[in-house]
Parts: sequence; C-alpha cells; structure tokens
Amino acid sequence: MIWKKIKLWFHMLGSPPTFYRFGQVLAPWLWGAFAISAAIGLYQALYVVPSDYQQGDSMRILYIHVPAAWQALFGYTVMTVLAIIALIWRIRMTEIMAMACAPIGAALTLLCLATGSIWGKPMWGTWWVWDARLTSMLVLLFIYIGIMGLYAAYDDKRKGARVAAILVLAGAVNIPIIHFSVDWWNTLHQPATIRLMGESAMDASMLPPLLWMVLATKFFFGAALLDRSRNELLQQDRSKRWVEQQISGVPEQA
Amino acid sequence: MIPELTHAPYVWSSYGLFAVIFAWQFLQPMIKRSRLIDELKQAAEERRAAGSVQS
Amino acid sequence: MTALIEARRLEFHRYGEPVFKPLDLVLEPRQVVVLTGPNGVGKTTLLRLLAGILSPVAGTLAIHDSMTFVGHLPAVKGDLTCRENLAYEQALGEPGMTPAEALARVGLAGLGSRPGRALSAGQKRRLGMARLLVRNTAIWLMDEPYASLDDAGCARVDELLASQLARGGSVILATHQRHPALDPDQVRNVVLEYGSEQEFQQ
Amino acid sequence: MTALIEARRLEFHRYGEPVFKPLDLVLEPRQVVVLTGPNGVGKTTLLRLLAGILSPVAGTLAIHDSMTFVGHLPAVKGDLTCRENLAYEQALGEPGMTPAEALARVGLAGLGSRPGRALSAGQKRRLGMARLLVRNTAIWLMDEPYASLDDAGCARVDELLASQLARGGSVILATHQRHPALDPDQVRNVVLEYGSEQEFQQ
Amino acid sequence: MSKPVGNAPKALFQRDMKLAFRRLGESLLPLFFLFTVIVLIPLGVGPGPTLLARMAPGMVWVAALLASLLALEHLFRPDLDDGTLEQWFVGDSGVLGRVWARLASHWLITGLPVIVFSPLAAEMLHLPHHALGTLIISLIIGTPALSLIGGLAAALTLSTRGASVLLSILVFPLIVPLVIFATGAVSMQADGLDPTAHLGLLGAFTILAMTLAPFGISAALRMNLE
Amino acid sequence: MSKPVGNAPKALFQRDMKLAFRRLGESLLPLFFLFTVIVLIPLGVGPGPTLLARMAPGMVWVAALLASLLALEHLFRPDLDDGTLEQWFVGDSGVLGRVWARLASHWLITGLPVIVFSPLAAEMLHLPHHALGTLIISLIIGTPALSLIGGLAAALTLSTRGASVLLSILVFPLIVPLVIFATGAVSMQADGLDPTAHLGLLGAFTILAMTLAPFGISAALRMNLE
Ligand code: HEM
Ligand SMILES: Nc1ncnc2c1ncn2[C@@H]1O[C@H](COP(=O)(O)OP(=O)(O)OP(=O)(O)O)[C@@H](O)[C@H]1O
Ligand SMILES: Nc1ncnc2c1ncn2[C@@H]1O[C@H](COP(=O)(O)OP(=O)(O)OP(=O)(O)O)[C@@H](O)[C@H]1O
Ligand SMILES: [Mg+2]
Ligand SMILES: [Mg+2]
Repeated sequence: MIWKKIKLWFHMLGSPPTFYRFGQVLAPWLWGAFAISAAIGLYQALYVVPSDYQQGDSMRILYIHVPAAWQALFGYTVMTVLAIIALIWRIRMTEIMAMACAPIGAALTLLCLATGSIWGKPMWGTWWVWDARLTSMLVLLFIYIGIMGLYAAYDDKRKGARVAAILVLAGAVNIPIIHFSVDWWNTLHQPATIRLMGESAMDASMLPPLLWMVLATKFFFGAALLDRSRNELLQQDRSKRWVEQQISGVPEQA
Repeated sequence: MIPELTHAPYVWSSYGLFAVIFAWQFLQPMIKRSRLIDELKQAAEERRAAGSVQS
Repeated sequence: MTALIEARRLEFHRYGEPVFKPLDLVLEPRQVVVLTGPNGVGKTTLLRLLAGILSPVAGTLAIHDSMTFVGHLPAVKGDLTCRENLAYEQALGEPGMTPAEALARVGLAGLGSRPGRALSAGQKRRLGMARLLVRNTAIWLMDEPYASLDDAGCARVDELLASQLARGGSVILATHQRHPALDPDQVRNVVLEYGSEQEFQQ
Repeated sequence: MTALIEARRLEFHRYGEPVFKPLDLVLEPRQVVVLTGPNGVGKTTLLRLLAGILSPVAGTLAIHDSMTFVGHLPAVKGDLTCRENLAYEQALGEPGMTPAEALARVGLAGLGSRPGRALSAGQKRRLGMARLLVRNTAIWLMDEPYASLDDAGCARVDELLASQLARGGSVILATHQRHPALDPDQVRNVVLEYGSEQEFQQ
Repeated sequence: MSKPVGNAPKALFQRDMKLAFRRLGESLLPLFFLFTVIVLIPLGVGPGPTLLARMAPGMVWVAALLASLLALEHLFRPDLDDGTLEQWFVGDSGVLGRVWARLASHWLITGLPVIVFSPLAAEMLHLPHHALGTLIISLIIGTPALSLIGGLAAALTLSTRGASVLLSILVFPLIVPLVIFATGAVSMQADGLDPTAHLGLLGAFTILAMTLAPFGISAALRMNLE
Repeated sequence: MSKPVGNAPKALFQRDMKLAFRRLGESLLPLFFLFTVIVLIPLGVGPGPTLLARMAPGMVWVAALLASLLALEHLFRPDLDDGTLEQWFVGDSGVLGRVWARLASHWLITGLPVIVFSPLAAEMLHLPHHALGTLIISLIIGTPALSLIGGLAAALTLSTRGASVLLSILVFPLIVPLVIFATGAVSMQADGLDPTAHLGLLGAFTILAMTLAPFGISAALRMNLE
C-alpha cells in the first residue's frame, strides 16, 4: 500500500534528530542552488532580455513579480498538504513544517503585492485598485498572517499547530480564487498569458529568465522551510536529550 | 556597468525589494538559530555545573 | 457483572508535564469512588477526562454507559429560570424526574421560576445537583458536591448518592473536607498524587 | 475600645420580603464573627451589606474602618497572572505584603506567572485570600473561606485569621461545615434566620 | 449507550432562542447597526440616486457582515465561562448537531433580520427594483456562510488571549471573497447582466463552508477546552 | 478611613490597559473594522473616487461606531461575572472615579485608534484634503460621546429586568443623531460649507453626555448588583 510507505517515510523523517541532521545537510545545498539560479535569472532579466516596445523596461519587474506570486501560491499548497497530514496522522514534524511555511509564504506574498503595485503605477497609473486579483492576493497575505497569529497565540505549540492547521485548510479556498480571479472578473490585471509549456502569448525570448527565477524561488522556499522548521524544533525540544547532544557534539554552522 | 533603463526607479525598487526580502528570509532564521544554540549551550553548561544532566 | 468505566495507566499532561501519577481506575455498578488529594493535584482534570471532555495523553479509557457531569461550575444559564435550566437538561437524553420533583428533592421547592443568577451559592450547587435527577444516567461524575452546602444540603447529597446506588447506578466524586456517609463497602477511596514536583510542595 | 462595625436592626428585602430577621451586629477589634445559617438565609447578602455593595432597606449601619471583601467569586481576572492580579489589588489602597510574599503565604509559591483562569478551584480560592494580604485593612469580610480547600488550605486560613487578630484587625466570615480553630473568646457566632417563610422549609 | 442524543441539538436551539429574547437589548444590536449604516450612508453621500444605487449591494452586505461579526464573540465564549460548553462533550452526545444548532440560532439573530429588512434598505438606497430579487437571493445564499465562517473563527480563537483581534484577522480574509461574489452578482443584475455565474460561485462557497466548517468548529472547540 | 482611595481609578485604568494589551492588543480591533469597511465598500461600490470621497466620512464614522459597539459588551459584563465589579462598591471607594477610568480605557481602545488612522482612511477613500481636519475634529469631539452613551446602555443591559432592557433600547438610538451631526459636518466642509454649527451641536451633545452619563452608569451598575 502506497500510503503505508509514505506514512512510514514520514515517520522516519519524523524523528526530530533525523530531521534536524537531514536539514543541516540539505539546507546549504538548497541555498547554493538558489544563489546560482537566481544569479543567472537576474542577469538575463536585467541584461539579456530586450526591453518591451510599449512597456519599456518596466516589464522587467515581471521577473520578480511573477515568480514571487507563483511561489506564494505554491507555498500555500505545500502548507495545505502538510496540514492535512498533520491533522490525520498527527506527525509532529509535519505540524512544525506546516507552521514554518506561513512566514515564508507571507514574505513572498508581500513581495508580489509590493512589486505588483510598483508595476501598477506606470502601467495603470495607480498604486492600487480594488480589483479581484489584487484583493484576493491581499486576502492571502491576511490568511498567512492569521495563521501565524493563531499559532503564536497558544502556549502549547502542538495544540496551536493543530488549531492553526484547521485554518490552513479553510484558507485554501482562496488559492483557486486568486488564480482564476482574472477570468471570473474583468480586472485591470492581465489574464494568464504565460504558458511554461506549449504556446505562450509571451515572446519566447522573455521566457528563460522567468524559468530561472521560478526555479530559484523554489529552491529558496525549500531552504528557508528547512531552516525555520529546525529552529522551531530546537525551540520546542530545548530540554530534550538529543538537542543536548546536537549542540554539545556536532558543531553548528552560523 | 549598470544598464540604463526607462522606469528605472520602479524596476530598481522592485529588484531591491526582492533582495531585501530574500536576504531577510535567509538571515532571520540563521540569526535566531545561532542565538538559540548559544542559549542552549549555556543552559547545558549550567546543568553540568549543577552536576545533574537531565534528559 | 461488568465494569462501567475502565481506565488503565491514564495520563494527562499540561505544559509538557504529567498532571497526576498514571492512574488505574475501575468503576463497578453500585459503587461510589471518592477522589481525594491536595488542591491542584488533578481531580477535576481526571473527572473531565472520564467525562470525555479531555482526551487522555497516554493510557486507555473505556466508558460503557451514559453519564452526567456536574463540575465546579453548575453549568446553568443565569438568564434562565431554574425550571427552564432543568427542562433543557432533561431534553438532552433519557429523561428522569420532572424538574419540579428534582427541585423539591434538592430543597429548592418554590424557587423554580427564579433566574439562575438570582440564587445563593448553595442554591446554585443544589440546582447543579438537580441536573443529575432530571436525567437518567448510569454514571454520575460530581466535582466537590458538598462545597458551600449547609448540613441539610450535605445530607441530601448523601441521600441522592444512596438512591443512585439503589437503582444500580454508580458515582465518581471528588471531595475535600466531607466524605459521603455510606455503607463503607460500597465506597472506594482513590488518592491522587502530583505527577511532577510542585514548587509549592517544598 | 470602639467598635469597627455597628449594625442595628439591619434589614434587606428581596421580592418585597425581608431576607433575614432584623439583625444587630457589633464587631470589636481582635474579634472574629462567624455567620452561619442554612443556604439562602442571607449570609452573603449580609456580608455585601456590610461591605457597602448593598444598601440596607431598614436599620442603621456604621462602618468605622477600612475593609476588604472576598466573596464567593475570588474577584480575579482570568487573563491576568496571579502576580498581576495582586499587584492591582495592592494599588487600590494602603499596601500590605508584596504579591510574592502573599502568594507564598497562601501556598501558591511558583504559580505567580500563571494566568488566573489556569488555576484549579482551590488555587483560585487561595488567590482570593491572598488579596487580603496584599492590602492592609482593619476589617476582613470573607464568604466561605474554607470552601473547596484541602486540609492544608483550611489550616492556612486559620493561620491568616490568627495573624489578622494579632495585628489588631477583625474578621467577619460566613461558613458552613468547617469553623475557625481559634481561641473561643475571640470568636463570636451569629446564626441568621429566614426573614420570611420559605416554601422549601416545609 | 442508553442515551438518545437526537434531540440534544433541538433542545440547545430552543434554549438559545429563549436566551436571545431574554437579552433582547443585545440581540437587537446587529439590527440597530444595520439601520445606522443605511441611514448614515445616504446622509453622507447625498441623495444622488445613481450613486446610492451603485452602493446599495455593498452597503447591505457590509451591514450583514458586520452584524454577524458583532455577535461572534458571544457565540461560544459565555458557554465556555459558565461551564455549559464542556457539557457538549460529555459522554458520546453528538457535538456536531449542537454546533449546527448554535450556528442556526446565530444566523437567525444576525442573518435573517438583515434579509428581512433588505428590501427596505434597497428602497432607501434606490436600488433598481429588478435587482432586489438578486440581492435577497445573494443574502439568503450568502449569510449562512457568514455564520459558518465566523463560527469557525470564533472557535479557533476561543481560549486565546487576543481573541477579538485575532477573530477579525481570521474572519476578514475568509469573508471578503464571499462579499465579492455577492455584491458582484447584484451589481451585474443592476447593470442588466446575468448574475447566475456569480450566484453559482456564491452557492459553491456556502456549500463548501457547510461541508467543512462544522467539523472544523467542533474540532477547534474540543482543542480549546483542554 | 485609613484607605487612600485616590489611586483606585488609576489602578483600575492601568489594569484595564494591561488587560487590553494582554489580549494581544484589543486596541487593534477598531483598526480592523476601519480596514474591513474601507476594503469592502469599494468592492461593493466599485472604485469610483468621487463616490468614495462622498462616503468617506460616513465610512470612518461607521467604523468608529462599530468598534465602540463591539467593545461595549465587554465593558462591564466580564467584571460582573468574575466578581470584580462588586468590588468597586466595597467600602467608600469612589465609584464615579472608576466609571470614568473604565470609560477612558474604552475610549482609548476603540476611539483613539480610529482617530489616529482616520487620515490614512481618508486618503484611501479619496476624501478631499481640506475636509480631513473637520473629520478628525468631529471624531475627537464625538467618539467620547460614543463611549459615554454606549457605556450607559451597557450598564442598563447588564440586568435582565425588562425595564432596563427597554431603557437600553431607548438609549442606543441617541447615538444616531450624534453620528449624523458628525458626518454632516464633514460633508459640509467637503462641499465648501461652514461646518461649525454642526460641530457645535456635536460638542453640546458630548458635554451633555459627560455630565449625565457617569451618574446614570454608576446608578445602573449598583442596581444590577442587588
Ligand atoms: C498589487 C498589484 C498586483 C498583484 C497583487 C498581482 C498579483 C499577481 C498574481 C497573484 C499573479 C499569479 C497569478 C497566477 O498565476 O495564478 C500574477 C501574475 C502576473 N501579473 Fe500580477 N499582480 C499585480 C500587479 C500586476 C501588474 C501592474 C502587472 C503588469 C502590468 C502584472 C502582470 C502580471 C503578469 C504578466 C502575470 C503572469 C500572468 C500569467 O501568465 O499567469 N501584475 N500577478
Ligand atoms: N485550564 C487550565 N490550564 C492550565 N492549567 C490548568 C488548567 N486547569 C487546571 N490547571 C492546572 O492543572 C492542575 C490540576 O488542576 P485541577 O483543577 O484538576 O486540580 P484539582 O485537583 O481539581 O484541584 P482542586 O481541589 O483545587 O479543585 C493544577 O495545577 C492547575 O493549576
Ligand atoms: N442577585 C440576586 N437576586 C435575587 N435574589 C437573590 C440574589 N442573590 C441571592 N438571592 C436570594 O437571596 C437569598 C439570600 O441569598 P444569599 O446568597 O445571601 O444566601 P447565603 O446565606 O449566602 O446562602 P449560601 O449559604 O448558599 O451562600 C436567597 O434566597 C437567594 O435566593
Ligand atoms: Mg477541582
Ligand atoms: Mg453565600
């Protein structure tokens, strides 16, 4: 049974010390991968791609805006999956990881909102309009914040994580709304133009840097997620023996 | 050789924000962990000093 | 005859610490279990575990029959009259006495149309007890039934306990100063102990 | 020496009926007055009259010194920690002990930073008592100080009473089962009686 | 297992209603608020019918939302304090049923009045008559979701300290999409477009809430009683 | 009489503040309403600046009103339930002082934040800049009256006696003219008219409330303790 395998794997990773060391090894690599892909992506975005004939160079914002937006949405999806596992199997690591997703996702959402409205000024002549896409994205930010707040409001962290997990599921409704908002309502915001595979309405020369940046944000998310989860783990297990051995035995970078 | 861009302030502020936010997301956990580990190390020291290593 | 409640190595944790020492508890029919122990040892916590309000952190718990729980708070609405409160309680499950009868049994005859908040401390406790009577459940869980009752009230509690035993029911109650005046071999005393060192013990 | 409280033919009415029989009460320094009587006879009502929360319907009442009232409800905020609750109480008037000392005296050492709502029933009562200690008032009004306290707790209450007498203060308390263990000629018992026929008396 | 639990929710519902009437003053607050908003806005805007008409759906919906928000803090808190909430979980008595009962009474007190008075409001705000039907339908479909989602938020924050703030932080984002659908539908109708698509989305949203929220609520309540 | 009661109100005020912020900054609550309103209205109305501008004063005041109303239920009820309210009357400790302290904290938590953020709100709603001053003044003069009248109503609703419930239902509507004056003043200013008359009425209203409400409140509170 496939589920059995998955659950088993989770439990294996679920042992705090294992996870801690796992993260300790993996995180630096992810950060490295992020640095490289981001470097390539940014270079191409700023120097290689020709400036747009009508938007001018302002369209270069796309290479920040869109990856941030997509990762913000994808990050929430990841968090949702983790939350479901946490609620069903009560695996502690998934509780912790789900909660660690929130701040990262919030940051990405913030970046999307900020770059978006910066882009909006030259394109639409205003920083902000209350159209569906923009609003629903703002809502996503609030959901992320709500999750963080709820988790923080409980002294007993496991309890807090499970309560917040319920909220995660509830908030998942918003993700499709964000994505399809441009189709459901006539918004200022442009409709989906980019097809990563197949015929894209976008000029081919503009695609590579976008792909690099999207890749970079993925690596970034993984790395940050590992880091934060490990911190939370340390925080919670501060009085456990394995932590004692960790910090006294293996010297910690940073 | 910074490229000459139209809408330069918009573009640069966006890329700047990207840099800031990502750096923040990288540094904050890092700093927090090092602080945490120092704390725990000290606590462990004290416990050893007290002679009772609790599990 | 089969047990009504079986608890094995029951535990509940707060702030990561066990509240009371792991507990084995078996409640047979026609039996009163009296929980004692210092303030804050976990009597209320245990009763809420047995009632199903809390779920055990460790150990097994099996409940084999219906129960009513009367906690420190009488769980009555101050805005409703005594009668209304009992009528609500009665509608929850298999009905027992009528509210009027129950009120008389606990010595609140004539106060049926008083709003709950207009009762004295002891009268509130009595109203809480009356909740046991309007329902027909095999297990009673009572948290300090004697608290702030006068002697007559305490005697009534003992009556109620006796009648519950007589009709084949059982009771688990927590108490401090006064203990039920019942035939000793129907009563079992259980003393709880702190699960972890408490600073105020030194 | 002069009386701290003088009440003559004191009455309070509810639903047009006198709650308890007209009452004469004089509280002298270094004296404990113990109010007893069946549930609902009016002990709490009387204490609240003396405290000034209620105003008498008939009779005269003279209060000659400062007082603290600990009722059935401990009058602490569940969201504030024990220490914060006591700090507030202390700021109300002439300060007595520090919150930390008071907590130790009532056996709550180490729970100072617990939020009030996370206390057990007995611990709440103890916190209520601690309110008496952080203030420096000549008269203590206590409503059922022994309720839901364990034996150690009850002993502490007696200690507190003794210390209050020792420093020249006085106490009026209402109680049911347990009476203060004090030198008898410092204690005066007052038994209240229903002011009107109660249906549940028949 | 001798206890028939079937009628527990009914009993709870009836008791809640009784209590609501005992506390008439507090029960009327939402309605009172609705009126204030509807009286107030035209005053601010001045009697430009077209302007008002465009605002009407938004206004009514904001009133509905805030009315239901007003009552949220009291959805479970009093029961937590007087010990009646923990009674829900005693034995194997169905908690879900009681959650439904409680939500129903909340809706009756906050949602229904808004629906009943919405024609009046629409009239005062000069909403085109052909749009009134859509407004009412959107309210009928939408307000239950307000109660469901609000209830979830209330349950999640029940025993936390920051209850009220947290509550609004949680409710706000979950509710906004709902209001977008609803007001969107009405304005479209007003502009002579076909609102069924929006109403469909609204319905989907509500059904989703109905299927998920109650479980979330009862889970959250139990977690908060620990 | 050895007890210096002078500092009791101060202590109460400080404790209330601590409670407010212990509850994760209940002070944020009104901001969320302000925000909710400011976000939702344009959604319903569509982002037409002129339209928004006309509604701005009403919106801000609705937010203030709602914040104030929502906090009302917590003004005395919790203290009644946990027995801290009756402590106000023990001995000859000044009750009026504490009533004032409680009202002050209520205003600080509900009124002040709205005032502080009203410029932001005005900006988002495109209120003409020359009207902003009047808006703020109207808030400064008016919000205390909200707390006072609301407090009276809250004190009256405490008891379940039909009479006082009725009274509270009578008291609430007093708030409506208040809000009308206030928004009226702002819109006049926005339209280039002279708002002083309205502001004057507003001030008179507030002063009246200040002189009467506290006595009414302490009387009502005592009544509820019997
Ligand atoms: C605050 C304002 C903005 C916000 C919150 C925002 C949000 C988003 C989001 C969430 C996405 C991802 C949608 C998805 O794939 O599901 C997105 C994509 C995109 N945004 Fe924005 N955006 C904003 C402003 C802008 C502006 C001003 C422009 C350009 C004029 C723009 C151009 C794009 C483009 C081209 C995409 C990719 C569309 C696709 O192919 O999926 N956005 N935006
Ligand atoms: N809601 C709560 N949150 C956190 N801790 C709690 C909570 N309720 C009780 N406690 C703590 O758990 C322990 C057990 O509490 P419990 O009420 O079960 O004691 P108890 O035996 O009933 O005491 P008492 O005899 O005073 O009623 C106490 O130390 C108390 O401080
Ligand atoms: N708030 C109230 N409103 C109306 N009647 C009340 C109120 N409080 C108490 N009573 C009634 O007044 C009488 C006296 O109440 P009181 O609380 O003084 O009795 P008590 O002697 O303290 O009883 P107990 O020993 O149970 O505490 C009782 O009959 C009670 O029903
Ligand atoms: Mg207890
Ligand atoms: Mg009493």
